[in-house]
Amino acid sequence: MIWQIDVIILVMVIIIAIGVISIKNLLSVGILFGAYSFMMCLLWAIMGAVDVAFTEASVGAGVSTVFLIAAIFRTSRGSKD
Amino acid sequence: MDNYLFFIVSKFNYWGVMILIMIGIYAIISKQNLIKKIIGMNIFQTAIILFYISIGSKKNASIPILHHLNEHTQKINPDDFVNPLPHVLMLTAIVVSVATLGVALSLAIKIYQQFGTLEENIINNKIAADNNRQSVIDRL
Amino acid sequence: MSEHYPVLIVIIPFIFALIVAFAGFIKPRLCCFLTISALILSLYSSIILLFQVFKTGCIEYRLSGWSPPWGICYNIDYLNSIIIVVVMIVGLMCAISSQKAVNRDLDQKKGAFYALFLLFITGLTGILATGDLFNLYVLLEITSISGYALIGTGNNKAAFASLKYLFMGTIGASFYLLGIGYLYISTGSLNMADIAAIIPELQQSKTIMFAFIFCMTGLFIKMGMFPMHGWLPNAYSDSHSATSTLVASLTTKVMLYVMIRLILNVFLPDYSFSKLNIDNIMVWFATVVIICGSFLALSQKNLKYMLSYIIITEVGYIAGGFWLGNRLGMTGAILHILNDALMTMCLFLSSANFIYVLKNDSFKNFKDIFLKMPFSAAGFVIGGASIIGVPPTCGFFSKWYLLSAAQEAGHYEFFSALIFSSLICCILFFRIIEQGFFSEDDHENNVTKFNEAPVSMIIPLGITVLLLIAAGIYSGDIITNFIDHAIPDIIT
Amino acid sequence: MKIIGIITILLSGSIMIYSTLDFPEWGDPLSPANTHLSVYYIENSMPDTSVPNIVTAILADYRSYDTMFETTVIFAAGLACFLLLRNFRKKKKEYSLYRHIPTGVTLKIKNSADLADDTKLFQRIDSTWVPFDLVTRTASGLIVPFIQIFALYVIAHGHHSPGGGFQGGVIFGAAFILFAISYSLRESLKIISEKTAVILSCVGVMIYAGTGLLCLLFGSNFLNYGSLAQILFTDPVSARSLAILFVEIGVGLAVAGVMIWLYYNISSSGKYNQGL
Amino acid sequence: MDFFVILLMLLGALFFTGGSIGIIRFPDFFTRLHPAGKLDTMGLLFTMASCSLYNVNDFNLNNFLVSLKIIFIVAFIFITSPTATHAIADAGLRAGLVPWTKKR
Repeated sequence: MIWQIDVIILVMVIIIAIGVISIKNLLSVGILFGAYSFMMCLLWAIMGAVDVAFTEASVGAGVSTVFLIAAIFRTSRGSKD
Repeated sequence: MDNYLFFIVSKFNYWGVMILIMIGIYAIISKQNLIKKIIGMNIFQTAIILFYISIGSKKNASIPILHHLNEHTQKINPDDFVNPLPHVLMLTAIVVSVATLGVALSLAIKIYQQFGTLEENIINNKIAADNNRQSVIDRL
Repeated sequence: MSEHYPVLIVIIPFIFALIVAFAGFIKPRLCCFLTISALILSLYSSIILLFQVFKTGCIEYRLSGWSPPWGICYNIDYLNSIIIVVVMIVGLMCAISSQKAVNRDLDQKKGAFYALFLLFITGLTGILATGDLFNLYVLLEITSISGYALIGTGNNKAAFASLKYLFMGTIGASFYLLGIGYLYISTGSLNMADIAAIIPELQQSKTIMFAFIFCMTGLFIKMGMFPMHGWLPNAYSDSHSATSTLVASLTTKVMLYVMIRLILNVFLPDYSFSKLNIDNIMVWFATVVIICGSFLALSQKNLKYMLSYIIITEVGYIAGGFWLGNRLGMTGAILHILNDALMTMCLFLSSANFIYVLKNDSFKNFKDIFLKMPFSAAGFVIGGASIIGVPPTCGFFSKWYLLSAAQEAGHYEFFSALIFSSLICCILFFRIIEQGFFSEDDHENNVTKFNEAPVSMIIPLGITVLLLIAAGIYSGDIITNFIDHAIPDIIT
Repeated sequence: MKIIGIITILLSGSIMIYSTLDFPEWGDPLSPANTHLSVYYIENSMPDTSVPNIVTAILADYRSYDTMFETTVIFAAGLACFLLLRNFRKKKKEYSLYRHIPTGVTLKIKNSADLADDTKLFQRIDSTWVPFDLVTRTASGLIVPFIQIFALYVIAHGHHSPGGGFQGGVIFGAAFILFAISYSLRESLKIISEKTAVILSCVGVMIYAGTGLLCLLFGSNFLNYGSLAQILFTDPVSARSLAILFVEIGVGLAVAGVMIWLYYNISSSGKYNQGL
Repeated sequence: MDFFVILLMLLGALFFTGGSIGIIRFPDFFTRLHPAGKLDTMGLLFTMASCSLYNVNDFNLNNFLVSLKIIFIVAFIFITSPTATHAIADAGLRAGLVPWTKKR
């Protein structure tokens, strides 16, 4: 647990989160949300929660991104805000 | 100066959690697109998971896996291992969040099949127009 | 085997849900039969549990054999054993009543529908029985997810209503989880009894106060208190009538139970009432809820919308009565949870019958309803009388307790709000009854035929009406044998 | 709406940041959360269950009841998705599409009732844009078996390293999802049909619940694995370890089945004719 | 030993940096895929090699197995990363992106 790395990644997570909710192309949102999940997973791995990080890496960055992209593919790709 | 640094180091993780929660709630309240709202909901849930993991962390501790061979004989010092209980709880919470995501996405697809759009204000307008037509029919 | 009943009430519907989901793909005709038999079995075990509690007092069941602060335990006591019985009765009646409508509308997805139905009951029973805060969250999510799916199968607006419910429900559940996190960070425990033992030492702590605030915010969103009620009316009235009966009569009541549970057994009444000093604010808040809910109900044109707003006022009754803080008020609140589940079920069952025959629930269609569907209309009238508070039915007794508690505590605003909303309910129901009895035109050229709903939908309604009256007559027994023991002695 | 959102989050955000001031500092080993319950778990999980990974020990033994319902949550999500989206009505198409594999030319054939779906040269497809890429197919065909083996390793090795039933199940499901993306939904439905996925998930949850019921039959409390020592012919501690493995396999099956099922439903919006 | 570890790590970092600069500086979609696909794979190879070398610093069976797993990761990256790049480029071509030429 090194708090400097933790701060850097936490700031990156927040920046990515703001990006996720402000981008208009939903497909990019899906990909960026995968990146968000992966950053979150790194943060947890730093804090020693290896099981949770593993789960988030397989669920958040893997399967739920696929679901999100599948749903965007079946609906519409643009967003107004 | 050192005092302030100490204060910030001891709290910044929780502040990050609160900022993420606020981002999630902001997305749910003020974004019109339903997929955006779903993502905001997910950010909210992951922020709470981060909160729990921050509770369980310890300085100078290793991951909560014991060594199989030599640990039978010697005494285990609890301070050497990260608190495992929040990890267990948050495994469950991650599962819940992915389940909620699946249900929300399938509802969004169903809404798109019925209304042809995912923008909330347009859907509200369509529903209002439908209700108006219904009440006109009722009056006749 | 007799010591395993506390877990059987949860496990029987759960196992049967798996079997039903399995059977839905192989032999869909069996689904309904399996569901009803599962509910009968668990109703039987819950009644046995009720008698065990009556004889021996509280029962603690240790799941996976670990002692409470480390493992998960179930606590069956005077408060929840009786609510479990009511939940099982409501589930059974809804299952019997729903089979025709489900056969008609959801032919090939019957297995999934009934499996989610049983999982919903499983979650509710687990919430009622559990003694562990995090276990409560998991079961809450099971209830919510199956509830979203059940509500989503309705008319074409149902999916949108369900998605709104999902957003609000997830925010509520996450706030509850955040509250538990605050409790965990300051006490280090998740077991209700363990936390209750630690909290008196930490009364000055800000963290505990915020834990209380976040838990209550989450639960208020989940139970549809007035400013956060936006999801409730659409979700209940757009959904399929087979599911709205179940979801509407149970969700809010169980959330109210969780609130009562947290205050009585986790934060302790001493902390919640005298330390935080928010009971006056909460009673005023409940008063506002009741009045606004009544006015909103008055402005609706559809039966199910009107009933949904009545549910919001009932939430105000129970929350306000509980926050009065005296013994009479708590008795009235807990009794009203039981009665309101039955009353709401009665009204929604009869509205389901109307919708099954009329295909619409606008007030315009209720002409000559007493000639067309005499039994359903009679059930509706008795349910309405119970909501208003007419003596032989059970609604009267709980309302009486609430009124005398308000008078004793000196909260005359709450007192007058109760009277006022009863009057509004009178207007609401007599408007429909008038529409049904005295329709001015078209008597000659439009001969109304007897067109009643099927027998399988009438019988549950009849049983519910009988239960309403029985609960009214035996309310004294319920109070002396169960509710009196449930309220701690320090509250006078 | 934006202004309301900003006002709400500023108000509640300041309240929330104010609420953190009373917290014990981050990473403090002496905070109540780190000294009350967790000490017991760290010290006793090895003698009680002989599982070195403390998280697995708590997840599948001390709080196994939570985990059972966690599996149920994901199962309920699968059921919910099916109930909401599945569309059994099949649209009558008057033509069907075939692709000549060596050249990539798409043929549109009317009255194709007596043609086989797949031959060596021709392949049935659902719409004209379904891509065909030899490189992707070969590479994913090479990777998928390794992913599956890794998933089994994660499930079986959950006692000693991070991992367990849930992660393994997700990876197993993800392997199939990769297959379904790189080939097509039609070909993945040939390998695991909808019915198989559902039965897989039902059986998985049933294994978990059945283990608990077996404990009831042997006279102890629900999910108390110690009593299974009578049929596993070991001492109670090893019986717990074995039963945890058994339960993890159930979770893995259930999660893998549900993931595949969810993917089928979401990617084809319930019609099962064409995937991503 | 330490010298090699540091050298390999620096080499990997160099490749990663080059890849990142390339993604920013190149003009269009297909040319950006080139640094993203190639240099990341190469950088990963060097960093992973240095990790596995560092891990076998005190040699025993357990550490050797861990190093072997790291080598396996590199092998799988070598299969998947070019495939992914190929699939993305293919999708871009199908979607109708026109490659950049100097004249315009």
